[in-house]
Amino acid sequence: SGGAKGEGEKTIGVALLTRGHVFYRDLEAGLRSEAQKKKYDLVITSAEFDLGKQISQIEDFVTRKVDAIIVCPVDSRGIGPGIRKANDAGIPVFTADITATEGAVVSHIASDNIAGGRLAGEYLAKALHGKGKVAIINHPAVTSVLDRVQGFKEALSAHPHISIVADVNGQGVRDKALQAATDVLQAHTDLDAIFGINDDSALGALDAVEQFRREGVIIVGYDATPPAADAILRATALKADVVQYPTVIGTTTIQTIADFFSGREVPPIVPVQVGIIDKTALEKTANQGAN
Amino acid sequence: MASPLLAMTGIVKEYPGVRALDRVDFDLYAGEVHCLVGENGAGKSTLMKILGGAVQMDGGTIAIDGRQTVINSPVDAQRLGIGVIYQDFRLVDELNVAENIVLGQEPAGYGFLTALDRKAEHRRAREVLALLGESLDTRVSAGFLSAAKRQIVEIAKALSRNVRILVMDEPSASLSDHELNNLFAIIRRLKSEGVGVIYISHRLEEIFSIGDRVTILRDGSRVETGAVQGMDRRTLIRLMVGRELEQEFPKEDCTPGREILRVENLKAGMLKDISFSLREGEIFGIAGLVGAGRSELAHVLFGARSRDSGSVQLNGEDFDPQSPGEAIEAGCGLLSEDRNRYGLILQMNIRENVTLSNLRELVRGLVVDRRSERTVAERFAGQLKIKAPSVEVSVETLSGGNRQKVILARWLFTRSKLLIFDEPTAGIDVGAKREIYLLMNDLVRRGIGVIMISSDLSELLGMCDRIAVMCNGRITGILQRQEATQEAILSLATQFAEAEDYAG
Amino acid sequence: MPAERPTLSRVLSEYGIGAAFVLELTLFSVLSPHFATVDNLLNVTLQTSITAIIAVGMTFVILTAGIDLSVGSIVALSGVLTTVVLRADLPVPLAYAAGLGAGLLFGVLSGTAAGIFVTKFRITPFIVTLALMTIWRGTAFVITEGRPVWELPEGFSEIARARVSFLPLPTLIMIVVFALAHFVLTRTKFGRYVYAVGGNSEAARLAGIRTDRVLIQVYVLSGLLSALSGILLASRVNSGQPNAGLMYELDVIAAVVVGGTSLFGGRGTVIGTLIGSLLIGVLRNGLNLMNVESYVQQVVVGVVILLAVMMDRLRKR
Amino acid sequence: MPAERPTLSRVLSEYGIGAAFVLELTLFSVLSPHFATVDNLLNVTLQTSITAIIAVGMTFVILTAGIDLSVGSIVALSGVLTTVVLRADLPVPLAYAAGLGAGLLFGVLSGTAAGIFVTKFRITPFIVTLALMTIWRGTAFVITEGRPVWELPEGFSEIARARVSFLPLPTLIMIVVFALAHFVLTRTKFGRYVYAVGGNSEAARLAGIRTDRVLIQVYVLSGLLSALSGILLASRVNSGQPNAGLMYELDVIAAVVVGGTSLFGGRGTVIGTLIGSLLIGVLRNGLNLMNVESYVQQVVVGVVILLAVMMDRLRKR
Ligand SMILES: Nc1ncnc2c1ncn2[C@@H]1O[C@H](COP(=O)(O)OP(=O)(O)OP(=O)(O)O)[C@@H](O)[C@H]1O
Ligand SMILES: Nc1ncnc2c1ncn2[C@@H]1O[C@H](COP(=O)(O)OP(=O)(O)OP(=O)(O)O)[C@@H](O)[C@H]1O
Ligand SMILES: [Mg+2]
Ligand SMILES: [Mg+2]
Repeated sequence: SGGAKGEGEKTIGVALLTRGHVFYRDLEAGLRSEAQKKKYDLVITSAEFDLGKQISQIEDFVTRKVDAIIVCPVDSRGIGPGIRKANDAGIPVFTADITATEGAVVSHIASDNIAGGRLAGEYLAKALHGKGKVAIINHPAVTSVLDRVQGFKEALSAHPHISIVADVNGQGVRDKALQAATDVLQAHTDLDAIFGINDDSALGALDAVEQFRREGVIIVGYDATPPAADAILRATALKADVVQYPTVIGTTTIQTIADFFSGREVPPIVPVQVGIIDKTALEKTANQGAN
Repeated sequence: MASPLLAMTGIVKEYPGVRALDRVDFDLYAGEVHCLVGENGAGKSTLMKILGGAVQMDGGTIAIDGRQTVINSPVDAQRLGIGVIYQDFRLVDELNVAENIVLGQEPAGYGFLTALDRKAEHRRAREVLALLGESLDTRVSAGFLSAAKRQIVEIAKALSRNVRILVMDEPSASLSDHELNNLFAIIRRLKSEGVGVIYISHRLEEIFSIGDRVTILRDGSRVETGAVQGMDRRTLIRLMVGRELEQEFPKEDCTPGREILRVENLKAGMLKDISFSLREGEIFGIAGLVGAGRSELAHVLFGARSRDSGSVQLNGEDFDPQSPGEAIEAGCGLLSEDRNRYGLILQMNIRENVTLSNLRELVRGLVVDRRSERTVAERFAGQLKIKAPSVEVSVETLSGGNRQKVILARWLFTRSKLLIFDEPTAGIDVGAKREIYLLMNDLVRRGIGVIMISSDLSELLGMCDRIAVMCNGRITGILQRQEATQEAILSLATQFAEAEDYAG
Repeated sequence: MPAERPTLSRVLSEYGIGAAFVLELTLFSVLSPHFATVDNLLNVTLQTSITAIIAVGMTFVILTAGIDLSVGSIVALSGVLTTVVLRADLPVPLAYAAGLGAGLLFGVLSGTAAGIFVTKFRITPFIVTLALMTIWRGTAFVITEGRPVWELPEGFSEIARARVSFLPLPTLIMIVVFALAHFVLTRTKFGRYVYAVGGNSEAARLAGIRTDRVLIQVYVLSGLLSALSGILLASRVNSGQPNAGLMYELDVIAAVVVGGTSLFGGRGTVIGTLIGSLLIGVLRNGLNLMNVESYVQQVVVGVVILLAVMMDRLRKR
Repeated sequence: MPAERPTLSRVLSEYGIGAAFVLELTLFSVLSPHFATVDNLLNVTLQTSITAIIAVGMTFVILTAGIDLSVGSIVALSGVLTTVVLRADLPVPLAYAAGLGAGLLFGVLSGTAAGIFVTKFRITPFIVTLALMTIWRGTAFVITEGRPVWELPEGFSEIARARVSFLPLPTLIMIVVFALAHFVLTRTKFGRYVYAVGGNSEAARLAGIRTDRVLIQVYVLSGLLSALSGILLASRVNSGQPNAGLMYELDVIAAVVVGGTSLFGGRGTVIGTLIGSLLIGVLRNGLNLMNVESYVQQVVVGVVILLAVMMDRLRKR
């Protein structure tokens, strides 16, 4: 990099929320593969949940005079000043996964976290036949997670016989989630279900459930990463996962930018489907893949 | 007679397992030098720490000018015009000499944001040092100074304050005669200005040359207070140790054996052309003024500092240790002059400090044999009369002299063939000094070579077979026991001083 | 702590890390065309200002042989408090006075608490400030329920965006804070006492210094400057973020120590800290500009810090 | 470091924090019916074992007046290396030998590197291990591209799940590690040297101790134990997680310091560390059992740590 740019070659700055979670690895992979096709240069940085750092990274992009910026904001409002800086410099900004509420954004490409949480809640309610005790392995320091939990709780509120008996912080990583889930299982011998706010949380909970050999507890995860899908297929306690399609978010984002570069009009919001998958759904897609 | 400047009555201080002071009375008049003597651990420093506000007493009263006062902190003591030179140096290594000297006396006003006048500080520091006949560079950090220089800064620090009561707790322990004379001149001047001076020393001749009255402490109790004039050395010693002490320097003649150390044209740092040799069973003294390079020589021989050129042979083999560990393995030991900085591990207890350099000998299988370790420590503690409740107490709680004995014990336990003692008797009481000399006799008898660096000339003259004199990094002469006199040593010790000063 | 007029060459030789810093600047100038522009350099100072200001307080604390792990949480909670108060229905000038006041006052109170625990209860600073770190972080989350505080009065975000002539205001504040701190440390009684207490607290006490007071003061200073940074950060992101300042303690201590201040107290300078902060700030900026992958960046940052400090040590042999 | 037979009452009075720990146990037993069950208490020791094992190495390092910030990253990278090797197509016993060997060897190498930088280049341990912390973390992410390493051989997860009679294997390993460490510190030459170097390193050197060697050894020990923990953790979560062990350094140092070891070296015990680790582990467990909200938990943890240490200090007056 740094050399003279050829005709048509574009550089895009990417400010990720984190690179420590598989979801963002997939999103990044989507970005990369599509950018490679389009021959764009990607400059990928990660703020690791530090908003100040993320703004600095955007400032560095502005200094570098990149052709476009993709942000997965640490915080929807807080990223405003960074986006405005890019606006001032005339660099188009796109957000992926998490919206920005301030500053001018060309297009937002994401799945809806509240809706995803709702899906998880509805799935559990059905599986529990409207009755039972539920725990959340939470990581309430991140906006997208707060949204998931909000959607989850909304869905459950329609079922008066389901109660949320524990809400513990697993920090979104598998080892800490395992510890938190262990404590929950200790305290609630009659627990029926666990919602993990991402797959590391859900898999940590699964580790705990398996180590306790606790029959009958079901787990719903979020993100449908390969290890989680594998666990679902193996008929473990992890029964279902909310799927976002982070890779698709990634590729769609680059396609949207390509459209924008070529002068086409792009919509302000580009939705990427969310869904929930369980063993049956997974087996079906696997068969389709085989066909 | 007017009421005393200071009257301490019935002072009591307890430490776990020790009654450091037991109803001690002590007074001081303006314009007098009141000496305080006693064996190691008798309670001298503790009494002075109470006066300086460094520790709190458990009972008793203190009156100044006849008025009862309370001293709860060093700040209180300063306000009352009390200045203390503590036995264990209390310098801030990271501050320079001037900053250390004026520490705590920065100008008042505008609260803590008061701007400092650094030029004035250096000027003030140089003035005070000049009184002591010293021309130390005031910009050097205190951490770089040798023990003696630190002592001088410590004295300057106390002198720079306008005090009415000046306490000196063993100010002379690492000073040579030259500095001592300057110190005495100052004390006399202060006396004439009406300052009361409390002077603690284990070098009893100092008591007779500077003291007006003397108080003797033994085991935390006052034994006697009286005029120095009416007292002779023998009585003083008897009152201190509780019995007669025959022959202060019990030198035994011992026929030197093979040569064990040969130093040829050694150069290192400030050291130039050092050549000498040492034979089994010999006590080789090194004399010199402060900063002559004696300690540096010791460190170079011991592998704690690297050398530039020259050769050293130990037992006929080339000896160029790259670390103290190697030197110790080859049978060489060094007792360093600054016990607190370079000797003791203060957090450890007596037992652990004594055995530290020779643990190997106590290891059975994988473990350190605690029982024999304890036996060893107790044996030395007894032999050296270390005053402590047990060998399991932390050395932090020991008096200055007793700490010195611990470090001495460590080297006695290493079974070295060559022992270098740098100021071995600093802060050690007369009784214990004699024990140490007896031990040295014992060592030589076993064929060990001893190098003794000391600023106490009488000790060198009393104990050494030969005495090398150093000045500005060179050996200016080596005297046989018979030809060694105070005058001869002094003239060699100052031989190059002036010439080099001009040259530099 | 000699501090006669610091010329560039004096600074380089005395604050050893300076040479490494100059080398770094040179390298990035060669490697990236975007680096050595006025804009980018101002940009770096702006980015660095937040942690650099905290690093000043940390330098004082570390000089006394203490440590302050609570800085990052103070950043968060002071930002939250300021923004919460700003949202209250107060007339504009009063809202600002109350908001900024609340943030800074909190910093002072936290520092006072730390100082009192350290001096009066003799609890080691590491534990005291670690406890405060988790307490304030938790409080920030409890107050905000985990969501950022936003919809602030129009002008608030202007604080961090304002420029005084060409200098960003945070940069200017950073410069002023460093200049003052340098003066205080090298020229005033308080500064002298900070070194004395850190170098040998028993010696300082015996010299008549009220060491407890000095210690409390340094923690208050650290709290206050962290709160100031917290407010600047809140203005920069135009919101009160309960998770702001995460892990700042490590970044800040790293800057201070890279700058030559000893964790055992008594040795160090704020000029060193400034260079340490900038060295790390420039490194991040330069690597971003050069398009270094973020995982690889971590590796490179670690290696460079090690090399820089090593260069310093080898030169001082 | 007296270490005659430690009876319960001796432990309580000597390791001051012990009283606070007993109080904590009592309180939780009263407050939560789920707490004082054999199952839960074993659970706590299992959970604590990972950080407690690291804390043993950290105790050695801190006793020499050093610090090791790289432990959390070593946990991650050793777990990653072990699992990566396990996935390679090797016959089973060889795969295990190679996998575990790779993880542990990495810990030893990291510790050696730290020790060499600290002793030969005289770089302060804080900087050395901070640099290694970011370097190893970055490396773990580069190797895995940020994804967990999974699909491991069947038996791997059994390591952490195995029980020896009723004791979970990690708990047993923790007990063995503590017992050995206690023995080494109080009974062997090496232990004595660790205290000496931490108490006064120059005096220790002049007493003939090869201080550099001692320092390198403690960092190696810390690296090795961190790697051991990393492997146990990987087995527990049946995968190599590049983000494992985040922030462990603070948790571990907190446990060591709460347990009475001085950050300035020369003072401390592994029994104190064990109590410190358990005190914090039990606290987290108890609060989870009592369903305390996670934000509030943080506040409570901070307050309790402060109170516990304060209790210790007040009692020692
Ligand atoms: N902090 C302490 N804890 C326990 N015991 C102490 C403490 N400080 C002093 N002691 C004890 O008090 C006694 C008196 O000590 P002090 O230092 O006053 O002796 P000293 O007369 O000055 O001896 P020296 O001539 O060796 O300096 C000694 O037995 C010493 O061990
Ligand atoms: N390379 C050097 N060049 C110049 N001066 C040096 C050098 N190395 C050491 N010095 C200084 O020379 C002096 C020699 O000190 P040393 O401790 O060896 O003297 P000493 O005869 O033992 O006197 P003291 O009674 O002060 O211990 C010290 O002040 C030391 O700082
Ligand atoms: Mg004394
Ligand atoms: Mg000397």
